[in-house]
This record gives sequence, structure tokens and C-alpha cells, in this order.
Amino acid sequence: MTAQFLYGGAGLILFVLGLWSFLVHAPLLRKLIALNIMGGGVFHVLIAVAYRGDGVPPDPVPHALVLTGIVVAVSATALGLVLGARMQAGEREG
Amino acid sequence: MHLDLLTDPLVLCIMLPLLGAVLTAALPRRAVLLGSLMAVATSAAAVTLTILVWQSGTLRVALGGWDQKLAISLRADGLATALVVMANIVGLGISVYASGYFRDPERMRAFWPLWLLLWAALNGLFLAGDLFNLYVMLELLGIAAAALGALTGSRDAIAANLRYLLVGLLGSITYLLGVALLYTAHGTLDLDLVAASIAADDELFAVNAATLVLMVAGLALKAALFPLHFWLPPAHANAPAPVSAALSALVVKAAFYLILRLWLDLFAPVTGMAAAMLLALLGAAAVVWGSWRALRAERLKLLAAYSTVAQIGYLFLFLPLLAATPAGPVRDSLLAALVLMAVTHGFAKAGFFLATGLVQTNAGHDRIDDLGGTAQRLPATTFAIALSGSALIGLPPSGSFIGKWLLMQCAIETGQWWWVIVVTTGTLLAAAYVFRVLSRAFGLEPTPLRFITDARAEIPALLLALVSVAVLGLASGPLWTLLGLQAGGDA
Amino acid sequence: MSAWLLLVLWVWPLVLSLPASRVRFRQDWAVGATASVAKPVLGPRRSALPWVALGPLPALVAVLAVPLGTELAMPWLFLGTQLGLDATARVYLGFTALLWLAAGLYTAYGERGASGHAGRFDALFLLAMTGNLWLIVAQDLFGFYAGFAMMSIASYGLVIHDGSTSALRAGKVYLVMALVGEVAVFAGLVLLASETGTTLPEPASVRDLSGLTIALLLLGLGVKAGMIPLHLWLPLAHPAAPVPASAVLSGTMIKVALLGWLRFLPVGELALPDWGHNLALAGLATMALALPVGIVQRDAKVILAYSSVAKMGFLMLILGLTLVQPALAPVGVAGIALYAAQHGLAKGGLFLGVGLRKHAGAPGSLAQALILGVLVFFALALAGAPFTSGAVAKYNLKPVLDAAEWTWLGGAVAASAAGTTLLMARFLWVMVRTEPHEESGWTWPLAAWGLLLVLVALFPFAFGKPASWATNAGPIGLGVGIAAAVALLAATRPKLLAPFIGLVSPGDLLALLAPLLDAFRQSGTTLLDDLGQAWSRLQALGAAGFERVFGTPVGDVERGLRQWSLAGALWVGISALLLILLLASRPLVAPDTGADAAAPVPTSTLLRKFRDRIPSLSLS
Amino acid sequence: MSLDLGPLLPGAIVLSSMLPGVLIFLVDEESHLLRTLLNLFGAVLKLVLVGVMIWGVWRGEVFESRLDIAPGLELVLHADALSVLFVSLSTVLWLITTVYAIGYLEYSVNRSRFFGFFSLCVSATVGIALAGNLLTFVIFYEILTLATYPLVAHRGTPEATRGAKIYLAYTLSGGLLLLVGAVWLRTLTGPVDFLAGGVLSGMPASMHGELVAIFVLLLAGLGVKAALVPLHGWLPQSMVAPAPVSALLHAVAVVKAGAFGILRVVFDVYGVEFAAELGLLAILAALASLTILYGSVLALTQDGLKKRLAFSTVSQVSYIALGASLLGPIATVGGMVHLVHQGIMKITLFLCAGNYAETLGVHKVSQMDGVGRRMPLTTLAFSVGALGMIGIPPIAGFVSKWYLGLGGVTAGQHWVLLVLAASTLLNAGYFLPILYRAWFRPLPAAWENEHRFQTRFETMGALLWPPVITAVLCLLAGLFAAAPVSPLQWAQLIARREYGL
Repeated sequence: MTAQFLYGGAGLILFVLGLWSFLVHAPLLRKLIALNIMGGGVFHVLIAVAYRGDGVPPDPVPHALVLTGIVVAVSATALGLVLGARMQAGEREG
Repeated sequence: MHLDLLTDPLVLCIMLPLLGAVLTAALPRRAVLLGSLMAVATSAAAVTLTILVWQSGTLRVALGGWDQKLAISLRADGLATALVVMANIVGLGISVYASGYFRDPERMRAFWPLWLLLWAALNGLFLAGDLFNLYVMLELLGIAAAALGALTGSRDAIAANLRYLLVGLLGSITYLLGVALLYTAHGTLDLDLVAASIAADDELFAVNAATLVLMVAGLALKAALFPLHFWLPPAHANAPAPVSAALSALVVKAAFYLILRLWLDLFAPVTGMAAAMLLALLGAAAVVWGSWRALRAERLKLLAAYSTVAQIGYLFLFLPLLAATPAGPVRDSLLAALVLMAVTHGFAKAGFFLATGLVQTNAGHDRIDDLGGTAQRLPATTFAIALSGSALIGLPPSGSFIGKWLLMQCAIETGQWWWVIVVTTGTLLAAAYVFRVLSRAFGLEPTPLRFITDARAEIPALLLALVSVAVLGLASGPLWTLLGLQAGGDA
Repeated sequence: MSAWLLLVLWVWPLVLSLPASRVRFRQDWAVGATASVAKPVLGPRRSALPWVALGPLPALVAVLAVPLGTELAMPWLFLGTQLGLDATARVYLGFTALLWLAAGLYTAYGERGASGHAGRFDALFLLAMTGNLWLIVAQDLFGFYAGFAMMSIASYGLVIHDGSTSALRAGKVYLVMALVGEVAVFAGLVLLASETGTTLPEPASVRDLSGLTIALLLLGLGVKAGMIPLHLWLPLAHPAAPVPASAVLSGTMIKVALLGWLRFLPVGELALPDWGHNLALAGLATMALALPVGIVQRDAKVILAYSSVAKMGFLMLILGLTLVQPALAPVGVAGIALYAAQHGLAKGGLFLGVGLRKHAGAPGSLAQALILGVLVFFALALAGAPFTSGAVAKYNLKPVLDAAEWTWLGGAVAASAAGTTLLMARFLWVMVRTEPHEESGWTWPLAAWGLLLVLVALFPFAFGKPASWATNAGPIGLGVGIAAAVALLAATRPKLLAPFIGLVSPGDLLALLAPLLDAFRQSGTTLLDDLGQAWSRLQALGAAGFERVFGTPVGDVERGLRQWSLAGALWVGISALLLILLLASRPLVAPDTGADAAAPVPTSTLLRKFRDRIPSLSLS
Repeated sequence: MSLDLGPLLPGAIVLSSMLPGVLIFLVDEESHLLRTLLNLFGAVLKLVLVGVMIWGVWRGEVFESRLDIAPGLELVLHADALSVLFVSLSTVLWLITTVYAIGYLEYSVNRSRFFGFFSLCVSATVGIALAGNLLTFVIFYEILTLATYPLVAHRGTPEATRGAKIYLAYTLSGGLLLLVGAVWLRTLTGPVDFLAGGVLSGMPASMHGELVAIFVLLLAGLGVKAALVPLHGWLPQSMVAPAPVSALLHAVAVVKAGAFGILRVVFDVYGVEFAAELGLLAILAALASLTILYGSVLALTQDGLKKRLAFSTVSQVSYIALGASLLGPIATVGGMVHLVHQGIMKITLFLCAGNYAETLGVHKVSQMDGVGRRMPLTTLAFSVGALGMIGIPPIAGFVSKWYLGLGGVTAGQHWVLLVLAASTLLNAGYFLPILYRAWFRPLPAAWENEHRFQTRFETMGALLWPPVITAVLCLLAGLFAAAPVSPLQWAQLIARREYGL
């Protein structure tokens, strides 16, 4: 119970921290990291939800969600990085 | 997977463009041909789907073989189908236009897979039957859209679309948190089951409210509701024309569709008049601000982008009216009007952007004040701008005219007459910005000898604009049938 | 069959106006036609058919051939046309057609001047003729009004024909007054139609007229009749117009007013003592002003114009008296028509004579002597000397005058007769002193004049009882006596009378009116200018404001919004607000949980619910 | 005939100009013949169809096309006597104007665009005329605005663009007010068709306040096009348009649409008796009278010929509104018949003004000295129109004036006579000086911009005959006003039906 509670609560805190960081910091890299932290927070919550007690196999659905979410987050981060790199390259040329 | 699933139009609507994306990525040299073929096939599937829904009502398909509580399910009800058919016809138009638009082979090769991916995500989003799939599609849509928007490679475009990407991610993560909370509270993600659960259980009101706020907040960012629209104008204005059309006409609409779904279907017991009023007030601000900014825009595409901000605002005005109207034919009419306005805007804005792109290609720029000669050299294009423009203004006989008529009628009936003022102000401002463009077409420049100069580009723009004006404005009755609403709703 | 003549008689001149205008619609405009028509050529006209003289012929035929009481109803024409010929109309038609014929002959063969514009003059002449004839035979008020308007407006073109400054001024005064009169008549007729419900007015059917209607009709037609003070246009228009135009203006057109009154007022049906007395007094006042003012004029045609005004005054007096005593109507109406006819013919003769005196025959020639002689005859006839038409016509009206309540009336009428004699003497004096400039080709005009002479000369014997022939000698003799004395004085001591001549300018009261009008115009202009300036300043302010809001953009307002911190704060704020609103507006279905709904979400409740949902889960 | 024309004819009449119009857009600029053929085909076809309809309506047949544009929102085209009056007017004048425009634009550019919109404009007008309910009316009313805008802006000069902008600003705002009024009314009544005698008289007294407010909204919306003071500002500005367009604006389509709308609202929505009961007629009467006088006063001060004519329109069109504002069938007849009479007289004047401009380069009254000698037929036509405007019998204008005056007096409103009298004098004040100059002043040595056509007549045939024909129509409409087929008789038929006599 406590662990689940901690997990979920930490997820929420992570989300809020990430959000704050995302909004306050200008550099792209920090924003991407902040987004990933927010994502991590949400995954934490989902994992907490999946917990059904010791010895009971966890709910598979949140796990599936988390896995998919990670894939999506990775690709989004990748695209963000590519775009950022392009822009930087463009700035150097210009 | 069963074979009959593969031929189900519901599945095909998503699988065909996805397949197309893979194929065009794999065979970049044949991208145009393959992409066009897939576009035609997808649209055909969408039309088939529409006919089926028209005839027999809501369709469902469960994928993966799990029970409904956990399965990946697809669902095509009237609302979804209406948007699907709009999106796919517009998509076909954009595809035809795009097949001749890109001169640079590299961009062309990059365009087709991304575009088909976006298309698949779009169809997926409209047809998804559970909240998580919706998330995946939303994310996919955001990524594809941002990538497409940056396709011109200019610094402005990349900066704007990077911002768009970040906003999109922020929005979808917030939405995902909402999904997590929802799953915590209700233990299922299927739309129908969640709806039933929320309706049945009043004790979870606060959680539901929090969930709704998280989801709507995330989606409002993506739908560019005032004042969260800050990312939209630069992103849409700097994208290549077909992409702008898709972004403005379809992608924004997808986020709004989701808000509507949540607000009306899932969280109906949670939503109240006050919250609806807040969103509508923001919508009203969007109408006025967006229209005014459009009026003062220097560039044609920026004008179109701000117009999108305003048009999205109109859609939010419906929420308090729906809240104030008891179920029945009047409410049905209102709902249909809402969908009609969304659909009309989809067609009109796509036509507008496609035409705008042609003007830009021809003139080499899109500064409104210097467009005189170009507007006059391309009569069909100007005509398309005029047609879609009159749909944007809401002049008869366009779909948005009927939408506004019903909106105002209901506003007066429910005593919320102030929306009438918002609508009229917005309409006047819209007329001002549309005709600011059109007045350029009446200069002293030499006259063209032909109406149509570039068929592949002009005909899609013209047809899309024409649908928004003539078809939706003069024969919108089928929409009611498609939505499964009581026809003839009138006070 | 002869009924159709009533239609033909006014359609015919209308049709003739087209060839008479001599407009060539097809010509080679491409080769500088402008230049050739621009220069008016002076001199006699090129011979063409005398269209203007042909105009009144069907009317003359109709006078003789159409039996009295004939009616021709054409309900499909205009607003329902009814043409007809009663006794009054027949008299009117007769003298009108004759005078138009004489004037037409004079026009066709004698009229000189800007002959480049002859076509225009002739066409307008025929149009005025059309109107005049139409209104006489029209028994519906639409026909009367249409003819009246057509005549009035076409005459404007006749008045200003020679284009001189004075003609233009006269034309302006004429037109303004004619239009005011027409508007009043229009209003009067509308009221009449509304009050009586008929559009075929005759005395018997117009008994229910309101005072307003009568006043409007009296004033509206009074303009045409020259009722003081509505006569201002007459002394200006007559000298300005060419001779034949003056002849018909004075001879027929102003008489139309009387015809209108006879049709639209309940003459002989109803005693209208107030209106009758007012009209009679107006007639007397008209005479009292016109005669002395006329005597001091220089121009022969102005003198004749004032004489016409005075004569119309006399007829108004008679009509007024008839209105007072309906029993007099049979005598009065017939008398008025006859008097109008004789005055028209004589006045026409006088006007044409003015023109002939000026041009036909060398100074001192026999022709000129004859012309002067005939002028003397016409003048006597007009004044009403014994054995002339004037005396006979006046005699016919004697019962009306005698029946009047006013005992002094006889004296006043006699004084007016003497005054008229003086006026005519003054006219002859001016004529005698006019130097003729001989021109050739006056045969036809002289013949036309001769026709008038014969008609006027035969008039007493055709229409008068022998008893009436020798009447009216007293006042005329008095007038002649005074005239002789004055003439003697003028011949011996010219300086003594010189100050009187031209003492009052033509159009008398107009001289008083002009400064008033000027002042009005001045103040109006000043006021309007000020208003205009204020308005344009307001407009400029408005335009500037508009430009500020909707003009070209200044910078990018939204850049600030794109700052993540601001946008983020807005986003979070809106979301929070949305949450608060959702929670606050919770529907009150379950009041027991309503209390903690507004509180922050308690996690424990959440988890409890979660566990309840999945029973397999154990807490321990 | 076995084919039932009833449900098809109104739609066919609208389409008979709309489809050729759309095709004309696609015609190459150089294909003069094809375009002319399409134009004339549409115009003549419409004329024939309207002829069939007049015949039918006279015999009491019902022509009605219905189309559901959305559930509960019906597009209704319905031919009643009033719509037939307006349809016939615009159809006949359209044919004439088309011929004129073909001649007028002979050497101009952008002709396909021009004629395309020209046809759309008339389709919209006919749609307005045949509209069977307020929704349909609003739809065509807005289409008319849109179709006319390109015509006003056609010349492409800065003044033209500006005039078009002002036109649009006024008419779109007006259209919007009309829309709001129509929507509001619908919330009270539900969907109702126009009905002779009105549909609102049964409304409870508690709603009367709302009904008055709605009427004000509708009137404001219609008043813009009908150029009621103070909503008339666009009309003089849009004078920059080519002459056929001005003719169209002033005589056939735009201004008429507004006036026609006022008639519809007063008679077939509110019902004239009910409107009188609510005190609405007084508002309308005051506005109309003010407009009549104000327009004429301003016309006096204009030197530009077309501007003077424009202000004259402002004044004259309000005769129609005045007729609607007086209770009683006679005034109604006056208002209705002036719809036609003002149309034929004003079109004559504008076509003539166009002739002067095209042939002699004369645009101002002060340049018109002697034009009567150089262009006798045109000036003759102009004179007929101008005298008719003043109300000189037996030209058509007198008939309207008579019925208005008689109607006013019959309704006990004697002040109408004052308004008519003042208007007559003012009209004379600004028209007669023109006639004086044209006929009596000497010709100038040469005109600045004289254009010589290859013809023996004063100007090109296509320019010359249309105004001559309309001038003859003015005369005929007046001279045969009491004949069975005249506009007056038709107006009386309408009045009888409206008052249920």
C-alpha cells in the first residue's frame, strides 16, 4: 500500500517538477529532458496503478501503456532533437 | 488476425495509409505514385465506411481478441464518421494537390510517408474506441504534423514547428496523466464502459473532474484554444501549403473532436454550465482576437492561420448552449450544427490554404498588399479563395451559415444572447479579412485569358471550397442522418 | 365616329411634334456633325411643311363636327380616360384652336431669330398645344392634370427660347411658380379624388370638398391665372417669349385656370359665400394692382401682360360672385367662357400685332399705318368699347355684377374699365413710337392676323344681343378722355411724366422678394458651410480612429504570448479555473457527498474506491 | 401538358441565369461570340420561363420549389403575385441591361468575369423575388451582396476598390442585422413562410416588445440596401462602377432587393394591419419621408451626373417604403407599382448617363451643354426618365405618386402630400437644369473625349436602343396604366390579395 502510494505520489511530483522545468527553462535540451521527466512521472503513476498486491500478478494493461508510452516518448524526443539540430545548423550557416 | 478484419473498412481506414507510409518510405522513388494510390484507396475505404454507418448506425471492431474492457477497439459512430469522411476527402484533395506541389525530390520523398502516417493517425484518432489508443494516435499525429510542418526547412518553419512539437508533447503527456487517473478510478479505458461508469458512480465526481481538467487542458493546447493558440499561427503559416491545409483543416480539428467526445459522451455528468461557459468565453475571445489578428496580418498564410484560431473559437461557443438545452430535437440540431461548422471549416480552410499555396508559388511571396497581379492572373485560384472565404465568413449558402444560424437561434432561445454579438462581430471581422484579400483581385493588371491555369492544383482547391459552400450549405440533411439525430428539430 | 375626333385632336399635334422638331436621328455623326449644328443660322426658315399650323386643324374640325355632350370613354388609357365636349369646353376648344392656328401660322412663316433652334421651338409649341387641347376635352382629372403639366412645362421652353439673360431669368421665375402651382393642383386633385371618390369631377359631384382642397385648387390654378400675388411670372415671361408664344400664353393658357375652377369647384351647386367673396376680392385686388403698374411700363408686351392679369382678375371676380350665389351659375359660367374667348382672341391679336408692327412693312408705309389701325381696334375691343366683342362679353356678365351684395361694385368695375382704356392707350402710345425694321415674307402672318381681326370684329354680332352692342360707352369714354389729356401732357411736357415711366419694374413684387431670397440663401450657405466643416472634421477623426485599429499592423503583438512562462502560466491558470468551476458547479444529485466535493482530491478515497472495484485485492 | 411545372419552375428560373453565369466564368476571354450567346440564351430563357409563370399565377396556379438545406431549414421558392412583379421587372431589365453591357464593354477587359457575376447577380435577385420564407430571402440577399461586389470593383481603379469596399461594409453589416433579426423571429415563430396578410398577428401581447425590436433589426438590415437614410452612404460611393452595373444596382437588383424586402416584411411577415397596431409603420414612414427629402436635397448639390442620379435613387426608392408604411390598399398599390416604375425610369437614366460618358466623355452635369443636339435619341430618353421621376403625367412616375398621395389622404395622413410636393419640387430642381443644359445650351466646339462609332446613329446600337426601349416602357407603363396587363393592374392584384379584398 505504502509503496504504491509512494510510487504514485512520486509520479505526480515528478510530473509537476517536469512541468515547472519545461515552462521555466528556455534551452531545448532542458525542455526535452523536462518532458521526459513528466512522462516518467506519468509512467510511475501507471505502474502504481498496476500494482495489485504482493503475489498477485500486476495488471498488464498499465504496463502495456507504459511500454507504448516509452516508445512514443523516445520517437518524439528524437524528432525534437533532429529539429533542434537542424535549427542550430541553420543558425551556424546563417 | 481474421481475414474479415482486413477487409473491414474501419480497419482499412487506418491500415491503408499506414501501409502506404511504410511503402513510400521503402520505395521513395515511387513515392508519388504509391502515395496517390494509397490516398485514393483510403478515401474509398472512408467513403465505404460512411455509407455503412449511414445505413446501419454505429460500427465496432475489436482487435486483439480481448474482451471489451481491455481490447483495442475501433468504433465508428456518427460523429466520428462525419469527421472521417471530411478528413479523407480533404486528404484526397491535399494528396492530389501535393502530387504536383513539391519540386524538390528530397522533400517529396519525405512528404509522402509522413503525410500518410498523419492520415493514418487522424483516422485512428477518429475511430479509436478506447482512451489509450486515442493517446497513441494523438501523439503520432503530433509528431507527424510537426515533422511535416518543418518540411520547408526554413529557420522560421523549424522554430515554429519545434514549438509545435513541444506543445504537442506537453499536451499529450498531460492527457496521458488524465488517462492514468481515469484508469485508476474506473479500471477500464474503453470509451463506452468509462462513460457508463462515470454516469453510474457519482462518488468519484472530484476525480472525474480532475481527470477531465487534465485531459481537456492537454487537448486545448493542441486545439489552440485562445490564449493557448500562440504556437499555431507561425507553425501553420510557415509550413508548405498542403501541410498547412492538413494542419489547419484536420489536425486541430482532431484535438477538438476529442474534447467534444470527452465533454459530451464521457464526462457529461461531470461537466456543468460554469465550466462550459469558461471554455465558451475563451472561444469568444478566440473569435474576436483571431479574426482581428487575421485582419491585420501582413501575409496571406498568417491570415489563414489566425482565421483558424477564430474558427476553432466558434466551436467552443456551442458548449454552454448544449449544456442549457435539454435532450431533444433542438439539442440534436445544435449538435449537428456544431459538427457542420467543424466539417465546413475543414473543407473551406483546406481549400483556402491550397489556393494560398498556389498564389505563393506564383508570386514568390504572400504579402497581401502586393498580391494584386497574381490574384488577377489566377482567376480560378482567386475564385477558390472567394468561395472558401465566404464559408469562413459564414455567408450563405455555406455550411457555416447554417451552423451560425442554428447557433444564434439557440443562443436566443436559451437567453444567452451575448453569443449573438460574438458571432456577428466575428462574422464582420471575417468578412473584412477575406475581402481584404479578394479586393486585390480587382486591380488594373492585365487580364488572364483562361479561367483555369494549373488544373492539378486549382481543381482540388476549387472542389474543396465548393463542397464547403454548395454541398454543405444546400444539402446538410444527410449529416443529421449520419449523426443519428432526430431530423426536423426546430423550436 | 366623331367621338374619336376628341382623341385625335390632341394626339395629332403630339404626333406632329416629331417631324416638326426636325431632328435627324440618322446622320453621319462621325464627320464632325457637331460643328455644323453648332452655329445657329439667322434669317427666315427654310421652307418646310408648316407643322405648327397644321396642329390645331382637327380641333377646329371637332368644334364644328362633334355634337355637344359627346363622350369617349377609354378606361384602359392612362388612369382611365374620359374625353367629352360640353358647352364650356366647346367654347374653350374653339377660341383655343383658333388662336393656336393664328399663332402657328405666325410661327411657321413669321418667326425669326435663332432659326437653328426652330425645330426645338416648333416641337415644344406643338407639345404645349397638345397639353392645352387635351385638358380641354379631358373630363377625367388625370387628363386635365396631364395636359396642364405638359402645357406648362413645354411653355418653359417657349419662354426661354431666345436664350437671353432676361429670358432665362423670366423662365426661371415662370418654371418655379408653374411647378409650385402644379404641385398645389396635384395635392388639391388628390384630396378631391379622396373626398368625392370620383375621378370625373363636375360641379355636381364635388359638393363635399374640404376647405383645404378648395384652397389648394384656388392657389394652384391661381398661379396660372395670375392671381395677385401669384402673378409674378406673367409680366416677365410675356416680353421674354417670342411673339406667337406670348400670344398663346396670354390668350389661351392662362384661361385654363378658369376652366379648371369651373370643373373642380361646385359652381352652381353649392353656395360658398366665404370662398366666393375671397375669390372676388382677390380678383378686385388683382385688377387694382395690375392696372396702375401696367400703365407705367415701357415694354409693350409687359403692358399687355399686365392687361391680361387685370382681365383675369375680372374673371375671378365674376367666378367669385357666382360661387356666392349658385343661382347665377348658368349666366356666369356661359359668360365667363365667352369673355375668356373674346379676350383670348383680342389679346392674341394684340400680341401678334406687336410683332407685325416691328417687322412687317417699312416705317411710314401704308402697311404700318394699317397695322396701327388694326391695333387700335384690338385695343378698343379689349377695353370693351361699344360695338366690340369686349362690350358684348361684359354685358353678358352684367346680371352677375348686379346681383352682388357689394353696392360699390359697379363703380369699381367702371373704374377698372376706364383703367383698362388708359392701359390700352398707353400701349398704343408705345406702339406708335416703336420704330419698325422692315423684313420680307409677312404674308401668312398678316393673313393669320386678319383672321383674328375678322373673328373679333364679328364676335359681337355672332354672340351678342343687339341690346348689348352699344353698352359700356361711359367708362370707355372717360378713359379715352383721360388718355387724351395725358397724351397731350406727355407730348407738350414730356419731362413731367418721365419719372413715372418704369417706376415699377416688371414683375413688381419680385423686386421686394429678391433681397429676401438673397438673404435666405446667404445665411443658408453660411450655416451649411459651418455644418459641413464640422462634419468633415468629425469624419476625419473617425477615419483616423478606424485606421488606428484596423490599419497596417505595428509589430507582433503575440510575441509576448509566445514566451513559455507566460503561456504556461495562462495554461495552468485556465486549467485550475476550469477545475474550480467544475467542482463548484457539481450537480446536486447526491447531497451527502456535496460537502467535500470542493475540497482537494483525497487520495485515500481514491485508493479505497480502487480496491473496492477489484475485490480480489486484499489490503493486508 | 402532362408535365407538372409547379415545383420546378421557380428553381428553373433561378438556375436559368445561374448556370450560364457559371459557364461564362469558364469561357475564354477572347470568345466573344460564345459569351454573348450564353448571356442572351440565359436572358431569353429566363424571360420565357417568367412568361409561363406570369400566365400561371394570373390563373391562380401555385409554383413552389422546396429544398431542405438542413432539417428544419427549408429553401422555399414560391411565386406569388408580389414576387412575379419583381421577377418580371428584373428579368426584362436584365435582358436590356445585358444587351447594353455587351455594347458597353466591347473594348474592355475581364469580360468573362464581369458577365459571370452579372448573371449571378440577377440569379440572386430573382431568388430574392421568389423567396418563400425569410431564410431563403436572407440567403439570396447575401449572395446578391457577394455577386455585386466584383461588379462594383470591376474597373480596378483605386476609387473603384474603395467604392466596393464601402459597398461591402454597408451591405454585409446590413445583411448581418437582417440575419440576426430573421433568426430571432424564427425563435419566436418557428419556420413560417411568407403569407399574404402576415403571419404574426396571432402573437400574444407579451411578445410585442420583442417583435418591435426584431422589426427594427430587419428594417436596419433591409434599409441598407434600400438606401434609407442614414444607411445610404454606400450608394453614391458605388457610382464608380460601370454604367450597366449602376443600372443594375439602382434599378434592377440591389436597391430594389432592399425595398422589396421591406414590402415582404411589412406585408407578408408582420401583416400591414398588425404592423400598424405595433406602431411600426410610423417608424417606417418617418424614415422613408426623411430619406425622400434628404436624398433629393443632396442630389441638388451634386455635379457628377451619376452621383446626382444616385442620390435621386436614395430619394425615389423610399417612395416604395412610404407606400408600405401607409395603411390601406391604395398606398400599397402606390408603393408596389413604384417598384417597377422607379426601376424602368432609373435604368433609363443610368443607361443614358452611360451613353454620354461612353460617347462624349461627359460625366458631369456642367459638361452637358447641348448634348441634346449631338445625341437626340438618348437625350429624349433621358428626358422621359427625368420627367417621370418628377412625376409629370402621363409618365409612369405620376401613377405611383398619385396612388401614394391618394393612399396617404385616404389613410388620414395628409402630410404625405407635403412630402410628395416637396419631393416633386426638389426632383424638378435637380432634373430640369439637366434638361435645360441638354436642350437649350449651345454645344461646345468639341467634346473632350468624343468616341466615334461606325454607325449612322448617335452612338453604337447596343448602347442606344436599350435606354430608348426603357423610355418607351416608362411611357407605356404610364399611358396604359389602367390597361389590363400594366404594372399598376398587377400591383392592384397584389394589394387585393394582401388586404383580402
